[in-house]
Amino acid sequence: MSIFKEFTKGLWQELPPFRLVLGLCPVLAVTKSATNGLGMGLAVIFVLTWSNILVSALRKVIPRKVRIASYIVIIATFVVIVEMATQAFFYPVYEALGIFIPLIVVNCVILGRAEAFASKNGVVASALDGLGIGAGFTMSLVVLGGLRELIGAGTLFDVEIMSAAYRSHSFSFMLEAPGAFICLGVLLAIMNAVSAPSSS
Amino acid sequence: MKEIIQMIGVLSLISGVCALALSGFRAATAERIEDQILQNVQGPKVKLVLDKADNDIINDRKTISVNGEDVLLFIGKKGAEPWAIAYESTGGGFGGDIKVMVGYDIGNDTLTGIQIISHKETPGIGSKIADDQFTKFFKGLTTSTKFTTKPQGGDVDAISGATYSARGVCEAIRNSVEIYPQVKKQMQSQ
Amino acid sequence: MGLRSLFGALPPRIPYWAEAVPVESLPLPPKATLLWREASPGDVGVAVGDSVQTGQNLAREGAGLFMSTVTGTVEEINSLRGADAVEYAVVGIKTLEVDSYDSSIKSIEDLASASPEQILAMIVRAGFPGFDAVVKGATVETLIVSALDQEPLTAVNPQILAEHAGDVSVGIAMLTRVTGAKKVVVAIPHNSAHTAHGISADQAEIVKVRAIYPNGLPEILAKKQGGGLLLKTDRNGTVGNTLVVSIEHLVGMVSCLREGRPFVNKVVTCCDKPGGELKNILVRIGTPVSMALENLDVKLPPGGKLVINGPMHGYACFSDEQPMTATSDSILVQNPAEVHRFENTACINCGKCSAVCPEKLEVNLLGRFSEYDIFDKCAELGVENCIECGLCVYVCPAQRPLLHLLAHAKLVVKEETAGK
Amino acid sequence: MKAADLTVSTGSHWHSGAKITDFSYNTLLALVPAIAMGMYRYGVSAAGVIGTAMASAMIAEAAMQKLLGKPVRIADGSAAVSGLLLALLLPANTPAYMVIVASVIGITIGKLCFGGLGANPLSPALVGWAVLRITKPWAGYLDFDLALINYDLGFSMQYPLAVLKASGALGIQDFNTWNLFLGNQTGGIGASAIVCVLGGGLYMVARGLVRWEIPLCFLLGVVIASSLFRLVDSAANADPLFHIVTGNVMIGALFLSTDNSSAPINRWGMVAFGLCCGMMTVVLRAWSVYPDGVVFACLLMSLFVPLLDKLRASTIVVRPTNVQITGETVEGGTSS
Repeated sequence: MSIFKEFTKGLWQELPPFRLVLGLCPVLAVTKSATNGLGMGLAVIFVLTWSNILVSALRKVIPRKVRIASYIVIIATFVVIVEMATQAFFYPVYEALGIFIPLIVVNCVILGRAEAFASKNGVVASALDGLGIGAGFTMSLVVLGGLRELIGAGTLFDVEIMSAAYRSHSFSFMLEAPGAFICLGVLLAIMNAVSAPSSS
Repeated sequence: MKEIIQMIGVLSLISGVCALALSGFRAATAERIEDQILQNVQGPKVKLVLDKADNDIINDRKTISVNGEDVLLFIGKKGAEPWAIAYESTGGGFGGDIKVMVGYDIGNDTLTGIQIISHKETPGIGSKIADDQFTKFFKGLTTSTKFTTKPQGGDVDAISGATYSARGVCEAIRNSVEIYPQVKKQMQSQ
Repeated sequence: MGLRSLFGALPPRIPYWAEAVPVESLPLPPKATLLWREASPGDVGVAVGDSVQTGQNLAREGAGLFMSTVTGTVEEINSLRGADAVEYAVVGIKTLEVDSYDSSIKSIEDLASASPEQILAMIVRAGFPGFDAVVKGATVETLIVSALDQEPLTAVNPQILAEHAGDVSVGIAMLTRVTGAKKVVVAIPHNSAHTAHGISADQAEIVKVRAIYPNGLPEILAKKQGGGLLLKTDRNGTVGNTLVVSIEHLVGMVSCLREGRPFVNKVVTCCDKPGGELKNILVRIGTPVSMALENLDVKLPPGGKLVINGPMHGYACFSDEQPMTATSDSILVQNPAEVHRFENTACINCGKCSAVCPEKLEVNLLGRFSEYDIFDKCAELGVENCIECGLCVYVCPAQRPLLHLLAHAKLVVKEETAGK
Repeated sequence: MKAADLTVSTGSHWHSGAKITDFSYNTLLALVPAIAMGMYRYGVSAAGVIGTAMASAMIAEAAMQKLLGKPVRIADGSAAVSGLLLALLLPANTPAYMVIVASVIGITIGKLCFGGLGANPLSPALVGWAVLRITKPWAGYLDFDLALINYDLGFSMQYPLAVLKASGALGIQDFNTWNLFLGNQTGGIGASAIVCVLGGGLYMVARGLVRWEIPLCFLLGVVIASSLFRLVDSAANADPLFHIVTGNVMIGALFLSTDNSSAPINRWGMVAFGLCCGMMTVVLRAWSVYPDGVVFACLLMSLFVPLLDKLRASTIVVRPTNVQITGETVEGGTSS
């Protein structure tokens, strides 16, 4: 039960972009479409889970003073693996995510989990934490990306949803950077409004 | 002292293991990545340039050496016979280098078309060089055409507001045409 | 009310009263109420039922000076928290018809030859306020004698200037000697028909000051004419080096010291409706407002406002039993229709308040910071420099209670710095 | 003391009579000539755009204030002004859905999300316009040459700034500056009626509702920057007068940049703000993708307002630290 909770907390209580308000750079930059969001999310799940596992396994070995450097090395390794793998096997996703895959290294969510959770907990709990937070992150990215894609381009996962008339005159503002900020802000406001009674 | 040695040791060990893992992974994927880049970046453009070819152009590529520089040559075939070739060349634009893929019909020495591979021109103005409206003009021109813009005494229509960018494209084509005889000779000799 | 020149392009001009207004004497009140600022009933040295004389010090031994202005029997000793958030000790005295004067106030026949210490002691003993810092030994660089009223709808000083112009030069000579001021300035309204006579150029400089609010406020006079800060005593010691004395007090000093009488009668201007005539009355300090109003046949309209000391930075009373003090200059009665209502609207950031602020404060920000209890920011923006002139409130299109907000922030900041 | 039935409050007990509505209602009044000119030129469709923009802005404001649980204050007229200013920047045949999206986003995101009137860091009308401008599939409707292609008003129907962008100073020789000043040019419904906008703006300045520093310095900034550009390359850049009488410069100087909450309130801040807006406008006209840069210049400079507002006479009075009182030294403290 308690172990399972490590997974589920990432889906609502500690939903990264909305609750922890962490890792906003990729959230805003890559969510031009639901596919991009999903791709980024999966990459983050992979990196987050594995770095959590490794950091947790090595937590007694790594000296405190060089822990951040060690975490970065570990995270960077997985990020480069992800980058090469997407380049080799999912080239369109690689093109769409571009610079943001290397930037996963400095994604606060991953370093934050390594520092705040994995370095203090066991391997299984850390793996579940990584999976859960990663899943929550992916979910948020897909929702945000989907919303922006639907309004901004009239499609969802590249499937044409809206009529052709809408698509040719879509509200592409949502695909621009300001649209991302506004969309994120509105979602944040809605989430705060929904969960306000429970927190007070 | 012991602490420092431990710190150095652990960090070096982690870095070493990571580096090893990465180099292994790189070796395993290098070939596929190169292939993917060809397929996805140059591939579509080459296919547009050599639109009448019926072979797999990306696979039928070879690297030849012209004036000491490597040129990646794409060969389009009609049936079994080589029909046209295409290779990339570079010209200076407004914001940086413009890379252009130029295709040649080796039968009658005309251009089968050009495509802009990459450029850094101003969006909305200079970027018009990548529009079909501009690139389709070059289709069917002979290699003896004067590839400079009209204000400079050539045959190419400049784009209003993007004269400099159009000049860059012309420069790339001139560079390409310059080495065309050598490329053709080498290709046929092989 | 103020004029809006050039369709409002220029800042509002709120002119001072220029003409002299004859003074009518009021009889003694049946009961006088005396207020003692920053004191508690424990500081009062008399008990209910005691008889007191005019000019008698009512403070207990060592507690300072709290002078009775009437002769009679003490009826009530109480305390009160004023609108300025300061504790007052209140003493109510049932008055007798005839004054008997306290013997400790002695006349000084020859003002020119008496020692400065002797004169200063007698000025303070006779009940003239504002000399605390001088008594404590602060240096006075500049002495400003102001013939301007502090507020519009007040006609005290023009009247005094018209009536007692001759005494001014004597008073200035005396005060210059007492304070040791290096620079003496006499501020006269630019449109005044009268001026001070017999003042030589080396004795004092006569300056014509534009008779528009807030040029008559001591803080503004000190800044513009004295080039320094107003002299006053606060918790941290003495601040500034410019002493501002109104011409009414100056003339009062001369006559009180000559006759050996305490300062008990004050000229007060009354105004009961906008555009109406001003009436000057001479009242005994301690007279309730109600008596002054009765005498002038003015009724207090229910829901209206009773403002002491002028429409701009004066204070509104909650009772018509508010007594007159040594610094009460005017009484203003407003109908409910004239009363300005504040509204709880957000600041629209138009910047009018900052433009009009004589202290160049960022009132728009201060108002907002104070509204949301961010007092450290208020201190940073210099809220202590606010002189509470009320001009920001006057121009605010959102009808925000800016003076209230700033005064509140000032109080909190002052308490916080004192607590450190 | 017994309490009488009296009103008690802090000072001042007088008020100048200024109201929040002064600014908005007078702005509406000042823009009447520009509206009239737009309607005369472009007919019912102009009226449609103006009506749609104002109505949707006001409805959006009321709905949002209701939603946020704030008192509904559409009567203060600020939403109507925002809607009107937005409409005056648009071509006469802008589709209604674009107008509605722009004014609703301008009011809700640009204004009420920040706390409503007075708290918005950017002018709502400009936020709405910018949203339209960067929405690529819609941008064609904002290209005056394309949008107004079916109108023939008896003067050159080419957008002067587009001509300048395409062919430099040579191309604009056909435009007569005086004609442009009279409003004989294509452009936004009201923004192109230069003389009407100027008249309205002067009325606002005369009433003291718009302070003269910003408009004057805005125009000065335009003159300075365009003169510099012309010094460097007189073939590619227009003369200062041309810049002042084309596009949105006049409405920008007098109405867009002077929005109360998104402009500085101190004199030197306003001067710097106006100069920067004007110069940025010319820079954007010369170097950006868009023919006109007024709106983006104003938006950009609005972000610097808190900084610009620091340009002011100091209020800080340092009180004497040590004051001698009867021989002993007392800490006077400094006041800041």
